[in-house]
This record gives sequence, structure tokens and C-alpha cells, in this order.
Amino acid sequence: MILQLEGVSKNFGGLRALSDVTFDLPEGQILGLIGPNGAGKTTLFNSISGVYTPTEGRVIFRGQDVTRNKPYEMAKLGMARTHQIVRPLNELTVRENVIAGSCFGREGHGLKAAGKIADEVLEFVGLAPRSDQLAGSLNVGQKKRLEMARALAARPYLLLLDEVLAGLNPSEIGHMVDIVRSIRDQGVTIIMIEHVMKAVMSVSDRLLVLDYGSQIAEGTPHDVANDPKVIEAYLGDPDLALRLMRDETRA
Amino acid sequence: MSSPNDTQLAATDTKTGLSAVLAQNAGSFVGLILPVAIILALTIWPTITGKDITRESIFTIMLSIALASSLNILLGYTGYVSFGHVVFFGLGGYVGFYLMAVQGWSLWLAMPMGGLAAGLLAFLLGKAILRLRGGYFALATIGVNEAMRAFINNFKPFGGPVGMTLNFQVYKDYGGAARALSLAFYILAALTLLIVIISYLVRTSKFGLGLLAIREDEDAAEVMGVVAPSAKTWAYVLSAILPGIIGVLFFFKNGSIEPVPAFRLNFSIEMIVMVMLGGQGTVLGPIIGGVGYQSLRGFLLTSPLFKNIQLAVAGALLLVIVLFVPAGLVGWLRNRFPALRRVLQ
Amino acid sequence: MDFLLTSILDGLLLGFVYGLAAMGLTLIWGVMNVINLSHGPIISLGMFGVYLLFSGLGINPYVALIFVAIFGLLLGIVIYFVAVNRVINAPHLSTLLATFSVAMIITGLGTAVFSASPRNVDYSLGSFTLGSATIPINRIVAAALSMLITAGLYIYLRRTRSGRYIRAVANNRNAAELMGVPSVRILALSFGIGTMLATVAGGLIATLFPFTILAGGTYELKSFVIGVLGGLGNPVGALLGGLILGVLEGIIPTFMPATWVPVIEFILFVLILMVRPQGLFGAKKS
Amino acid sequence: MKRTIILSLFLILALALAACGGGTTAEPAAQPAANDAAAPAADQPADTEAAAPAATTETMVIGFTASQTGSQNVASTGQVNGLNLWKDTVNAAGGIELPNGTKVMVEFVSYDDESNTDRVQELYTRLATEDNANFLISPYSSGLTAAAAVIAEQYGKVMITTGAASDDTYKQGLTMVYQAYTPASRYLTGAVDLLEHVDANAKNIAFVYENSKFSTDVVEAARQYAEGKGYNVVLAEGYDPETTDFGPFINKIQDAKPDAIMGGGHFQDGSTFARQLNEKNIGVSFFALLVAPPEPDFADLGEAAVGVVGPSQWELQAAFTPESATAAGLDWYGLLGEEFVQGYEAKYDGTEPSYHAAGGYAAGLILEKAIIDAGSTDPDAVRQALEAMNLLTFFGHIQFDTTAEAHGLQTGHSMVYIQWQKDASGNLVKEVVWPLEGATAETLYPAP
Repeated sequence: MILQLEGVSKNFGGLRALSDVTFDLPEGQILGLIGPNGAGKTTLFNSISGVYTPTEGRVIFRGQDVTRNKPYEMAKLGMARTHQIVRPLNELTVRENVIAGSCFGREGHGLKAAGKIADEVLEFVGLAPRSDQLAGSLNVGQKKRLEMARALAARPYLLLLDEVLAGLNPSEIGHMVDIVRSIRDQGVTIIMIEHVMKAVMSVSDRLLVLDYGSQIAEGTPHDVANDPKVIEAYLGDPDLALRLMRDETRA
Repeated sequence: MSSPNDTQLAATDTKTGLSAVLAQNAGSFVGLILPVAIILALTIWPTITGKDITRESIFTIMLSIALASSLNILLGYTGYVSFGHVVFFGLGGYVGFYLMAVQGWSLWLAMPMGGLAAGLLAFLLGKAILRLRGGYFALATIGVNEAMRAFINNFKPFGGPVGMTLNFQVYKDYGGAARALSLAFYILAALTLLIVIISYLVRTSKFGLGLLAIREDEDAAEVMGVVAPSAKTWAYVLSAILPGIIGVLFFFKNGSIEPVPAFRLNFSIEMIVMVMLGGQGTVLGPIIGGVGYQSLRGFLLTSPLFKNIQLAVAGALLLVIVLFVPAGLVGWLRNRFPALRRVLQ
Repeated sequence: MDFLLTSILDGLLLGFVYGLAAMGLTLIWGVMNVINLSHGPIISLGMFGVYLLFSGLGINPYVALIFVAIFGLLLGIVIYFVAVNRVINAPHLSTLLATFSVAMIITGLGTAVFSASPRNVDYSLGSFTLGSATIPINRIVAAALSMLITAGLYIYLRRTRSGRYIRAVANNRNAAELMGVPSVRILALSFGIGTMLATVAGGLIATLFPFTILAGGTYELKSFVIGVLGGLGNPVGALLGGLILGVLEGIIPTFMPATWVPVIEFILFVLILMVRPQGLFGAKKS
Repeated sequence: MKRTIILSLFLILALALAACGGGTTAEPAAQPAANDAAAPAADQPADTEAAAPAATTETMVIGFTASQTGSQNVASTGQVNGLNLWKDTVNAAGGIELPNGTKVMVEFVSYDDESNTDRVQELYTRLATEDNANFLISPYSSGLTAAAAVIAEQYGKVMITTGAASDDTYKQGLTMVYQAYTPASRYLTGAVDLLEHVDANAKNIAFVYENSKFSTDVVEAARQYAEGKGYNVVLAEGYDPETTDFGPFINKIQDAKPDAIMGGGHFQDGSTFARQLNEKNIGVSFFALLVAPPEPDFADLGEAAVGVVGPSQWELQAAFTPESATAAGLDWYGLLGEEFVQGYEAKYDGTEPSYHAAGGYAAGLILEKAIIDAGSTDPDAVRQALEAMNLLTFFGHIQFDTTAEAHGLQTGHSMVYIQWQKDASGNLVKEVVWPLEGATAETLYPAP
């Protein structure tokens, strides 16, 4: 198991944003994390990656209790993530952004080695031609790929992807899904938060569904899609529920 | 800090092979040429004119460059606005002056102690107030400076409000007042060169990249693995040591020290203005800013037209720069002419 | 014991004025997250406003405050549009330096016109004795006016439309804009009101103490401390912060040398910033 | 539009840069700051030369910095005014006449030091090397003087200090610096003597003083002196230079119940202190303050000024005359006090001179006499003349310490103490009350 969550809860003041989330993630899988808006998906990411310290429960990463770790400690241990709202280092070039990802990530390369990795990764995500552009000058799709490149350059064991498909056009989505698959094929475990159901259904090995901070279902995409609790949870958003069903039947 | 060979900016080509590597290494110091050339030119200028007044004028300019470059490591690279940076200059100056005037130490030993005191204060403060973001940090640094000044004002070993005076005989150990003044100049020149080189090495190192990442987005930097608390603290310490050493040198030359001139808040703000003027976050910026600001101030102070309203004119100019050229001269040139980026670091 | 009581009473009376002096700073800070470094020179302008109207035209200093207030409001709006509006969304350094350059301009022009020599509004209402304490009536009037103005501001912010707009913008500018609040105008108005409060406070201080064009700097530093004590954007908090500072300044010297007052004040300031940056009475701002 | 602004901005900057260390052009910093009398004075030599063509005329340059914009500008301005009056007087007479008939005209070069240490050494180097000043006058405060002294020593320029009262400055092994004023250590001691004289039963003194170099030095010396005489110091408190509210101190004084209050600092804080002490009405019989009371403007305090005692470097009423010089066995030099006041009021639109103004004039006078005694402007000869000087002027007795330990310290001059009183018609007047030899009135004790 690369990641184990044991009864993780997070409170903000009186508000319970996460409640007793428990799951195991084997190495090499893609875990899709879905749920209506405000279900606590990003909070869960933050609790795993050290941005928040869980109020209760334990997070175990590669056999080590990391519940109280800081984000940078998690990065050094081999966890990388992207942000739902992109956070490029605007005044640095694209290449420098990715170099930073490699320098401070798990392998902690020097600048020179990091430069090589950055060039490879930029090639991989298709941003090589924009290497020397300032990150702030990219469009949204490119910024998403930059986030991805920066996370990849860290050579993580576990990659947390927060809505990398949101806001992309269909061809960009296709491209990004291919990237995600080939990352997994390189042996990187992935958790992805996604609203684009078709994509998440097709790439995920397993799905975890959150609603109001609680985990209401977990299993293969097929099982989850047919779980009445899940469908009920999405009823607040019938559109989504419909799409969920349709996507499943097609897949 | 890693070796300067690690410079990432020069490595724009992915070609391999010996020639490329060589070109890359040669290229990695291109950005240092202009800053070092300016400092060296300023250093030998008094010898060329043979005038003591040139030396004294350049002393003032060099002081500004060194302090602005130090501050730039925190302000420009890390993005933390230290409004009370003069506290390191003052504290270092006081510790060193005390060792010289009361304990009879030599300047050579007192200077590192001044630097040490400043560095230590920065380290302790870093642990405490670098958690604060934005304006709160700026305010806290003002508070620290005011608290320190008020404390020294009450601290009897340092002479309280009376301060301390250096016995003139001390200069005899350095070959008399004339030699001591010129010695102080060359020490300052060496220190300025040192801080400019340090600034460059930081800018082009992995440590520096971490600082830049913090400046751009501290939370994202932490998620990427930048150990922000310690990186910030070391940047703070690094930006404090040189002002501490220079404080000792300045007050040695000045012959006396008192709380008010040692912890003058406006002096801090002048440092920020110099960094802004030249371009924050660049190696060259504080140098240009220091030269430009001091020249401008000298000009305004003595111009019959502006003499009485020199402060207001300087303020108006600063406002125009903040509003319309926030990147400073070097930053503006870099944005306007990307081809110059290698040279204008 | 008398001695302690007298000191506390003195401190309290002065605390109201300190609070008023800080109110403009915290209002601007709370509404637009701008630390106004021209606060001190603006206080000085208020002092000179009352001084000039009183000495030059013989206007009663308390009446002169009304003119000074109008001047302050307009000045603030001008400063906002000239120096602040363009950098309102830029990093902190920009607004700090922009307002600092305004401070340089005001101080520079002020020194050229008025020189740095001390002035004094020679208008005493006498004093009355209470036990062993003798209290100048000027101070009581100043404290009372400070309270009135605070109450007025409080009511303005709660009961009027523009006041509510100001609070909405302070709370969340983007949301306020979505709801149709003209945010730029509201920001300018807030800056104007903040400046107005600073000039009025300066005018009141002028009726108590002598001053120079540089005198505002002292009150600016005190205002920082008060702002942090009382919390940002909260007029009542500022008044409470002012009272705390006034009382501290009154009692600390009773048991230790008065020169330690600034040491304690600023250490307290840094400590509170570290522990509760939203202020002792401030609500947590997201 | 934006581009034009930016470009013109950098153009201005570039010009400023070119004008300074960047190119081979002019020097960066200060050009001689115009002091108001410079222009007419420049014309004068021509006239006088025409009038007296026989004598050789040379010009000597005296350099100094003054605080034109800093915190000390009231005292500093008085001093500069006094100096300018001296220069005009000398030049109007065709210059200083040396024994060999040569006339030495006086020219000033001065800069604004903004009361900041940053540039003092740079400015004094400029005075010594670029402006070729023959002699220097010190900046106003002790701290700035210490910095300037380093430069004076380096270039072997004689420097007369006015205002820099701290004794410390003269105990650092300086050889070129001479003090015109009574040093800090003897500033307030006379007030203690005066207290002893008016009330043998007074035992308790409270010292409340500005927390700055000068005032602390003065008070420390006075305190030791008082304790040596058996007084109890019931309170010793420093206050910050920016203090405007003396409430806490007054409350403390009230609690300590002293017979006398001594202290103060500079003009603004001193007058505020006096005013608030009066408002609080706590009834102390003896109140002596530094610096502020002798200033003519102190009278603006009205009732609050009555009874306040202050040490002064010079008062017209404490008249020194050629006769008193003979009586004391000293040489007399220069003009009478009345002449100084007349000259000053004529030049400055009827402004009454303060002791700082007299001190400025006296500094010039001391140099003038030393140059005459030396027979030249040669620094070594002038130094020797200063070492030997033992002189009475309108400003008082002038003699310098010549020992290595405290070289240049003023040993001859002493303070007079004034008190504000009301004359028969109820107007405020400044009376000299101590020393008794020079007294013009009885001390008002206890003060109202």
C-alpha cells in the first residue's frame, strides 16, 4: 500500500468538512475522487498533502505516519500535486517553474540535473516550445499542463491531480488523459479529483465518492456508478447524475 | 548553496557535447560582469581623480549599494518587505562599536562580531515574525526596530541615550585618521563586491530558486517541496549579516554612535526605495538604484530650485516609479528587451 | 494611590484621542488592506489646519475642526485616485511605497512652507481639580469629541447606505462588486473618511500639545500599535486600543522609568502581531 | 502616454546619473548651499579693495554645516545668523587686519547636514579639500561634531565648536578642536548653587530631562554635583525627545514631592514641560530648565514662564566690558554686548538674539582674535594662539584646556542663570539671577 487513510476527519471551527475517511491505495493504481461540489474533495487532498493537519485520524504514506507532516515534507517523501486553481510562479519562466519542481521534489536534484529533467518533462507535456516564456503569460490549458509538468518533475511516487481537465476543450482533454495514463504506466500512483465523468471513469482503476465530507462509496467505476447511494448523492445535481449514468453505460 | 556552474538560466540549449558545456559555463557569469565592473570602477575612481572628496562621495554611494543589495535578498528574491532593516545596521554597529570603544578590540575582530550579532538577531526574528505575511511582516519589522532603539536608549553598557565615542587615538593603530578613512573605504568596497557576488550566487542557485518560488506563491512553493520556513530564515540572516558588518565600519569611521542615527527608520525606507528604483529581484538593480538615488538626492539637496522641496520632489518621483515602473529600471529593461536578460541579471 | 489614579485618569483621557488618531488608519487598512504610511503627515496637516484657522483667522479651534474635516475628506479622495487606485491590487510593497511617497510629498512641502519649528494653538479652557488631580478642560473636550466621532462613525457604517457599502467592500470586495456596489467609489470614499479622521484627530491633538510638521510621525507609530491592539477596520476596537495604550502610558511610568514605555509598547506590538494579527478585538478575517 | 512617462523618467534618472560618479563630469553631492548673506558678501570685497588699495588683501574660507531642515533648526539658525553677522562686520571693516597690514576677508561655505550623520563626513571632507576651507566651525550637535572632528583632524584644520557641549567629545584625544561654549558638565551646576543660595532648607531635587546625549550629560554632571553637596535626588527620569505629554512625569514629580525640578532638553520639549507643569499646578518652588528659557520665544508661555530659571551661555544683562576685563586681569577683545544686539537687530528685522546667536558670533570672534595673534591664517600658528588665548569678550571669558586629556575643552567661560519675572507693569522680563556678581534682580523664590 502506498497510501492508507484511517478515519481522517477535518473540522473548521464547528464545520465538519471531512468525516471519517478511510481507504487504502495500492501502488500503481489510479484512484478517481468524485463527488458534488463542496463534498470535501480538495479538503481531502489538502489533508493528505500536509496543507491541513487532520483533526482526527491518521495518514500513512509508504508505511510512514505522515499525519502531522508539512507540505514540503510530503514533497520530499515523494508526493506531488496540482492545484484546482492553477498556481504557476508567474514571474519565472516555464522552464524555471519545472526546474523548481524537480529541485525541491523527492529526488532533490541540483539545478543542472533538474534542467535536464525539466526539458524532458516539458517535452512530455508538450510545453517545450514555451520553455523560456514567463509562466504568467500562458493560457489556462497551458498552465494546467505546466502544473502537471512541475509535479511530474518531482518524480513523485504519488501524484494528486486536482481537476486537471476542468476548463479544457475536448481535444485538450484527450491529450491530458493520455498523459495521465502514461504517467501511471511509468509506475506513478495517482489520485485524481475530476468532474469530467467520462474521462475519470475511463482512466480510474477505482473510484471513491465523497458527499458532505463522508465517503459514501468506493469501488470499481462500474460498481460505483450503480450504487444507489451515489446516484442519490448526485440527485441534488440531476444533470450530473444523468451524465454519470450515461457515461457509465457507454464505457 | 550550490556551485555557480549550476546556473539554470544560461542553459537554454539542450544540446550536449563539450562545446555546449563550455559555452554554458562561460555564459553563467555573464550576468556578473556588469555589477562587478561597476563596483570596481567605483573602487578605483578615487585613485583616478586623486581627490579625497571623490572617495567620500563614493563611500556614501557604496554604502547604499551594499545595504540595498543585502536587503534585496529578502525583499527582491523572497518577497518579504522588511521596513525596519536598519535594525541590523544599528545593532551590528553598536555591538562592534562597544567592542572597539569599551573592550579595545580591533576593527578586524569587531566587524565579524557586528555581523554575527545582526545575523543572530535575524535568525531569532526569522523564527518568530517570518510567519507573518505581507503588510503584517512589514509592520512587525518596524516594531522590532523601534523596540530595539528604545531598548538601546535604556541600555547603560552601550551608553544609553549618550551613546559611545571612539577615542581618536584608536585611529593611530590604523596609521592615523587619513589612513583609517581610506582603509574604511577599501574595506567597504571589498564588502560591497562580496555582497554583490553573494547576491548573484543566490540568484542563480537552487536556494535562490526556492526563494523566488516563495516570492511568487509561498503555499505553492511549500507544496512543491520548498522548505519555506528555513529558506526564509536563511535569506533573512543572509540579508542581515552584511548590514551588521557595515554598521561597525560606518560608526568606526564616524567616531561616535547614538541610538537615533543608528536606528533611523527613514534609512530603512531609503534602502527599499533604492531597490525599487533599480529593480527588485535583480543583482544589478540595487546597484543602479543606490547610485541613482544618492546622486539624485545629492542633486536635489543642492539644486537652488529644488533645495527646499527636495523631499517632496523625491516623493513625487518615487510615486511615479511605483505607479508606472514597478519593476524598476533593470526590470523594465529586461521586460522591454528580452535579449538583454543574460547581461542584466 | 492618588498618584496611580491620576495617572490612569490622564491615560484614559488621552487614550480616546489616541484611539481617534488610529481610527483612520485601521479603517483604511480594514477596508482595502492598505497600510497608509502617509497617516502621520496627514495628522500633521490636521494640526496645522486648526492652527492656521485659529491663529490666522481667529476661528475657534473646535469650529475649525469642521473645516479641517471637509479638507481631510477631499484630500483623502484625491490621494486615493492619484496614488492608491492604480496599485490597489498590486503586492503590498506597492501600496506601502505609494503611500510613503505621499508622506514624503506632504512632509517635504510642509517643511518648506511651515519649517520644522514648533507651533502651538494657544487656546485653553482652563482646568478643574478633582482631589489631587488637576485636569485641563481641553483634554476632557477632546476625549468627549473623540467618543462622539467614534459613535458617529459607528452609526454611519451601520445605518447608511454608503456605510453599509463600505462594510461590504471590507468584507469581500469581489462579492460586493458582483452585488453592484461601485467599489472604486466606495474605496475612494473610505480613504477619504480615513484621512478625514486623521486630520480631525490631528486638529484635536493640536489643542492639547505643541507640534511641528513632523509631529504626526509619533502618532502614526502609536496608531500602528493601536491598530494591532484593537483590530482592523473596527472603530470601536481602535478606541479600545487607544484606551489601552493611553492607560499603559499612564501606568508604566509609575513603577519603572518612563523611557521603558516605548520598549514595552513595541514588544507588545510585535507579540500581538505574532499571536493575534487580527487584533485583540478583531474578528478573524478570511 | 505611458511609454513617454517612463522614458522621460529614465531620461531624468540618466541625467542625474551622468551628473554624478558615472561619468567624468562634475562631482555628485553638495554645491555650496546658498546662505542668505552670501550674495551681498561676495560683492563687498571689490568695494573695500577699491577703498583701500594699499593693503594686501587675502580671503579665508570658513566652512561649516548647519541643520537647515533637521530637528535642531531653531538653535542652529540662531547660530548661523550670529556667524553671518560676524562675517559682515569683519568684511565691512575691510577684513581682519593682521599686524603686518594684510587684510583677511572672510568667506563662508556651508551645507545642510539635515541633522543626519550619513553625510557629515562627506560634507566636511568637501569643505576641507574642495572648498579649501582654512577653518571649520562644528555642526550643532555633539554626535555630528564627533564625526566632523575625525575629518578636521585628518586635514589638520582648526575647528571651533559651538553647541557641541558634551565634555566627552574633548576627551578623545583631539588636537584641532576648540570649544566656544561652557561644556555640559558646568551647564546646570550653577542652578544647584543658586538653589542653595535661595533656600538653605531645600533638600530634594527631581531631575527630569530629555533622553538625549546632551541633556543626559548635563544632568549626570549636575546630579553628581548636587549629591556631593548633600542633596537627595528623589527622582531622575529621562523622557523621549518627541514627548509632548508630560503628564506621567508630572504625576511622578507630584508623588516624589521635590523642592526643586531641574532638567529639560531642547526648546520644544522644555517649553511644553513648563506649560504642562503650570497647567497641572503642582507647586514646586524652583524650576530650572535647559536651553528653552533663555530663548526669547519662551515668553510666549505667558504665566507658565514666570519663575522658570534657565542657564544661558550669554545674556546682555550680564554685561562684560573692557573695564571688567581690566578688573579681572584679562585682555578685552571685540565689541560690546549692546553693539552686538544692535547689529543683530538691524540685520535680522529686529529679532532679538538668543545665546546661540551670540555663540555663533563669538566663534567667529575667537577665530578673528587668534588669527590676529598668530599674524597669519597658518593653522599651526592659529592653533598656538588659541592655546595661549585668555580673553574676555562680550560673550564672556574664553580659555581652552591645553592638556592632552581634555584638549580644547572650554575652561574660561561659564553660564549665567536667568529667570523669567514680571516687571512692575506686569510684563514678562528675563532677569539674570546668578552668579550674584552679574545679577540684575533677586531670585523669585518660591516660584509662583
